[in-house]
Amino acid sequence: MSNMTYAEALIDGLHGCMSEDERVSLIGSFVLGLGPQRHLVDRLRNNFADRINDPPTSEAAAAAAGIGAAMAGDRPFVDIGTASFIFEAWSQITNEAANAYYMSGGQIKTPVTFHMLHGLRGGGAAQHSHSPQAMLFNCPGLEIVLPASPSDVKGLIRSAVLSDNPTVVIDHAKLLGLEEDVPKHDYEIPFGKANVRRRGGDVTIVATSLTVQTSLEAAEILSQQGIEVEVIDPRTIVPLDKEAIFSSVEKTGRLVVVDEANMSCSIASEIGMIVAEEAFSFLKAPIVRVARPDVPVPFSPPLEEYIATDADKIIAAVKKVAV
Amino acid sequence: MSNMTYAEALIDGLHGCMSEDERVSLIGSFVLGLGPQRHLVDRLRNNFADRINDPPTSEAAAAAAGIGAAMAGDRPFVDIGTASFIFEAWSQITNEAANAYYMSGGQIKTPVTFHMLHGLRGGGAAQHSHSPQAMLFNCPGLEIVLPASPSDVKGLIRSAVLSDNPTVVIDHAKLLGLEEDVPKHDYEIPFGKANVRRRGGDVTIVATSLTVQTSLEAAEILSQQGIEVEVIDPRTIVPLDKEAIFSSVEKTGRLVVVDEANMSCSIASEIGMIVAEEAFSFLKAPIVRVARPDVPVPFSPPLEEYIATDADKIIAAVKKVAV
Amino acid sequence: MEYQLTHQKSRDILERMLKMRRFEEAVCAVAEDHFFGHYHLYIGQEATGASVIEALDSKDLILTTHRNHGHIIGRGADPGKAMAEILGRADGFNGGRGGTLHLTERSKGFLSTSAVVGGAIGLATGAGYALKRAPGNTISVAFFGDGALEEGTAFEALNLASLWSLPVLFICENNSHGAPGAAAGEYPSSVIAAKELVAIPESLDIRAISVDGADVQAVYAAVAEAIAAIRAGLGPHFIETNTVRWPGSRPLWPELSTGVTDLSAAWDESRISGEHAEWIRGHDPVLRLVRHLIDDGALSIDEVTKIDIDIRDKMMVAKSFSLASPLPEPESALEGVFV
Amino acid sequence: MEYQLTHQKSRDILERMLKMRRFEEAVCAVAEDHFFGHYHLYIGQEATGASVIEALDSKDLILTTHRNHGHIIGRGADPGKAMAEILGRADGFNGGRGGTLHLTERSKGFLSTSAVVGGAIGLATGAGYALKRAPGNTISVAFFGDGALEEGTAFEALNLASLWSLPVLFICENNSHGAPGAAAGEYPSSVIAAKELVAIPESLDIRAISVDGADVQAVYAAVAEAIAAIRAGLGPHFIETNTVRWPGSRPLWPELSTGVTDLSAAWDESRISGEHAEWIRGHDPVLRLVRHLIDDGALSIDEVTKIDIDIRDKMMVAKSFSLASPLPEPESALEGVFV
Ligand SMILES: Cc1ncc(C[n+]2csc(CCOP(=O)(O)OP(=O)(O)O)c2C)c(N)n1
Ligand SMILES: Cc1ncc(C[n+]2csc(CCOP(=O)(O)OP(=O)(O)O)c2C)c(N)n1
Ligand SMILES: [Mg+2]
Ligand SMILES: [Mg+2]
Repeated sequence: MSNMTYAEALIDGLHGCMSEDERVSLIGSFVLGLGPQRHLVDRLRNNFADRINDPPTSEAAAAAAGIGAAMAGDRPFVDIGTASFIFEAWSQITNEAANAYYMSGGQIKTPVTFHMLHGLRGGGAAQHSHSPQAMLFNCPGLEIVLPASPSDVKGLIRSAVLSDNPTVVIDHAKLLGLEEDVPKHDYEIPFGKANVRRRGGDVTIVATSLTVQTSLEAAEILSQQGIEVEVIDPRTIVPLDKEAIFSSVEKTGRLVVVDEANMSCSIASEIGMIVAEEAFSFLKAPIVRVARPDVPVPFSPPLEEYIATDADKIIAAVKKVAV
Repeated sequence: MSNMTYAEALIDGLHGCMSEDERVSLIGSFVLGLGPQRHLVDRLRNNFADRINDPPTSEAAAAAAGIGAAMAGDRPFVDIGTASFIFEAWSQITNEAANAYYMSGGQIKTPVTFHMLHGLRGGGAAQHSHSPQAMLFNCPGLEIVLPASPSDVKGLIRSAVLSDNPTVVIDHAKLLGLEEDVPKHDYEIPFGKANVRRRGGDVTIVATSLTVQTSLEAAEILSQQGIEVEVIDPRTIVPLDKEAIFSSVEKTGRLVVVDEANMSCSIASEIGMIVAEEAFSFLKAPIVRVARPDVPVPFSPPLEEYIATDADKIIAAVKKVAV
Repeated sequence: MEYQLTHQKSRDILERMLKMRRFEEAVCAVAEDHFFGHYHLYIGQEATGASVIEALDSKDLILTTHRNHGHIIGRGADPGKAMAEILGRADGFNGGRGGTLHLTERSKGFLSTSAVVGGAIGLATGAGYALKRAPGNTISVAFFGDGALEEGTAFEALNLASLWSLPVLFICENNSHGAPGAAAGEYPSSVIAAKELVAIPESLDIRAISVDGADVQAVYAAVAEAIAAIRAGLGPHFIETNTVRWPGSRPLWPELSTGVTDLSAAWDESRISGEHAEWIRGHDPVLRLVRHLIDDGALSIDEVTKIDIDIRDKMMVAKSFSLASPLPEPESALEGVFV
Repeated sequence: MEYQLTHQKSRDILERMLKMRRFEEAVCAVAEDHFFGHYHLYIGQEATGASVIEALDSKDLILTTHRNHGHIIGRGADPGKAMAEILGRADGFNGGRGGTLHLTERSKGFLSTSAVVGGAIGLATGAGYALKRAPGNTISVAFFGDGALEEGTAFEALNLASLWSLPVLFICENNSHGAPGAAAGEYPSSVIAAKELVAIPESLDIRAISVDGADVQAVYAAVAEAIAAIRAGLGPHFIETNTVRWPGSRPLWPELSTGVTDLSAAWDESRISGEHAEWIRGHDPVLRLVRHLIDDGALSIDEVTKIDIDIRDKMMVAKSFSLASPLPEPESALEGVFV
């Protein structure tokens, strides 16, 4: 074990993949954005200079290049940068990457990984703050990974690169500085296996990405007030560990779904709906979502904070359903 | 009143808008696709030749042109063609059109209408069969219109063109031939006002677009079997007439949500979730969705039929929750 | 000339072209009763596809578009499985999941058949990215229409291929010449402000050349030279091949408007008649090549006839195979989304 | 020369440029304590923005990018409201909702400030589409960086503007000269395979010209001529203006690395020193114009000093105004999504 930041763990995971397999390369290298951690990428740059290729500001071509390279036997890692810009490559991802395997009758594998930083970053305003995971969830054929801790990102990023499917890894800019003990060796974390981050019998929270941290904060406060919350992080949205969610709701009878993204047609909506459909009989109270209201992201800090998913909102939601 | 097809009513609605306001123009004129009704567009071509401009196969530029023109005071109607190709213009729609009004603090209006044909068309396969409405619903700032009948499309298309907001009108290729009596004069249908297509006290169905028709078929059969279904067509998804849904569920206690699109993060998920959150106490049974399983659309007819939302599946879903 | 076609190569090209033509004719025949969906025939463009394929190595990778039938068949893929795929049958290349728009035969080097206009250009660039670092000096080829250059991703990908000097051959099949355009209620033919399409790749420092796409020698020479340059590490090349649009492309749901090709029209002008006589006489690349090979002494009329009969027989077999193939099991629709 | 700047026009341009420069300096000062987010200064590019704006009519429409401060201020928008917007205050142009990336002042003709690289090009094309059919012979202008040409939508929109002969002026501010590139951990400067950027619009039959972007006369003449042609119905024009990148652009979170501009360096070389002396001496467009106007007898040192003091006073007022402006009410975040 060694203590490292999320950013370090991410790079560590990538470093392992690149050391082992020459066919892993980076198309786009601003994996950690432009913030203070960005120099950690130099570890990759220094060791694998010929496998780090910065494309022009052409997200569609970069994505297409990754997809085509994967079809031809490579294992590219395509960094999109700020998640809002994946929209420039939307056709490549939804219409090419997601369909290739199925549409070809299983002939063509597309082991490409797309990576981006999502969410409210503080002053990003409407065009730099998107969380595209829900839209991607509506597009069958993509594995969707939302890490929430240093040890998870290290293992999940490795599983993503090793996966023979097109995989989208979405990190949150605000997680990059988070520290934790992380195993030194390389390891994979299987997709579709939720992480129960906290045990509790009163209310189930399902949260992803940064909101896992926010939910844990809220759970701590609630615990002091006598409400024991179970916090479940599915880690991957596709595939989704429904069983982990159902068995928690069976115990608690109460579900709060927490999301960073816009409310409507969000991951929170989907997870809530799955429970309303498949585990209805366990429910003792309405399902409550905590997600961003349906407004573009405003620039000004008090406005941005007002719409953000924070611990207070989660606490209020839990209290609404707790006995 | 005069009997006309959906395609005729759509053109009739557009014709009215173009007659009245010179600032209404078409960017892209394959409004009815390439099927047998396509010649009906000639009525517009003949009367407003100078306001019909076919762009190159450049969906992004066509969308951007519509948005920029709207910002400058025009009222363009941008036809995207097959809905799958809106993904080429995704950034323009989600990052420019949807944000402009809010982001500018209300200075810039964007009265553009985007139009496309969605859904399973028969042999369209994975790249020509998308239903992007759910992804759009996850993007705040767009009005989303899903007409389901000739008289509705005529009035809704007019409201869309007259709206000062960016509006997406999504027609289903298979609705174009549907016939009905339609008022001769021009009229608007207000957004956010559901259409209760059939009254019934046993189970509530909420459906959109083509699946409204499918649901009505299913309701007919169910009625013969003694189950009375209420069929609600919200007509616009943004804004959404929640009240109409809640008051029906209050009566029936049972909800089936029907959708053409992929299940996960679909409109069906959202509507179901809203009920699970805000009208939970009315529910006497699990909420059930009928939507496309999460697979790319296969070409072969038996495969396409197998995943389609059809009356049998709706009937089975209703029976699952009916007493 | 450095890349002069030998008689043998010309005959190979003719065989590829005839297979394409007879295949499309068979598709039209079968489609009357059995087909669903919208399909795009390759008739009129055979000289391009066949000559490009002749110049490629078997290990080179191909990425193509909605108008793919000719490329698949010309590359030697099984016409029975191709037709089965077009009919959505279980024995089709894609198990019926792709259909006409997405015919894919991996073992013949096809990586993707995207119906997204411009799609092949970006994907082929990606394949070139992988190939550049792999042993084998292999290249990737993108086939696409003139309309594909209207998509911004085409431009982006050309730029990327040029910047990174990737081993990609871009084949732009310009079939807009003689196209009726939007007036007929059809997709407009290419609408691009460039006076010459090749000005676009040239602006990105890609060597580009425009040739008569119905002239096998012209296409072959240009392609062979470009391939040699690409394999020598000189980066991507772009070739525009111009054909006069087959009149059968005009109707939106293509019928065989020029009829089943009568090869004897190549040596007996009197057999040409009807509404489309001008296209048949002046622009049918199959007849043009047959005429040329006979004039050149490379083939006799009897030999041509024999080759043709053989190919037509094969297409009959393909037809029977495809029609005998079952439709896929409905429930199988749910399988195979992920590896 | 047909579009020779009069002294009056040169002085106007200088005022616009000085406003831009002093505004950015004020932004830097204020940002130390109050700013949140990532911003992009216009320093070093003032000659371009000011000369373009000088040549425009007040009714022409402008669409710009992340590097917009100079355009907004140069066009005469209230610097107090601009600074308030950058600080996210209620009295900002956008009520604090846009911030530095999206400054918009509709009454000065700004339709959109998109931070999506390439975004302005498509939107300006659309504005041109509307203007073409409207009375008034008005044009639209897109300001964008060299990097914007890497986006496919830029290409698509140029094609559309050319095909439809729209009244659009494309101003590409190429600030990549002297750019340190990705090595410094920054966005790479433009990476485009074209040997000359103007080859791209030219390939689409758009008249394109490349000028020294720090030379007000060169920019003004090129723009004025292009505008006259556009108003005469000759369709879109493209102008590349080249500047040597301001060293302060290098750090990702821009500081005033060249310091507060000392105008006396224009007439007294001895005042130039420090790490960035070369840029200040050779490439600062503000100093260059001051020097030229003084040499030319258009302005005296006293006059320059007076203009500058006046502008600096205005910026002090702007600063106070913006800092006095309240932050918006949190709950107001939910309002104004739709008209
Ligand atoms: C992104 C996208 N937009 C629109 C279409 C609809 N479409 C199908 S074929 C076609 C014309 C393509 O022209 P070209 O590339 O020249 O190919 P051709 O059919 O002439 O061989 C269009 C616009 C599409 N398939 N993909
Ligand atoms: C679509 C998109 N991709 C990436 C970015 C991130 N980004 C912000 S500024 C920039 C560089 C832009 O270069 P250029 O257009 O030349 O403008 P400059 O900053 O040099 O003035 C990039 C890549 C973005 N804003 N939008
Ligand atoms: Mg074509
Ligand atoms: Mg630049």
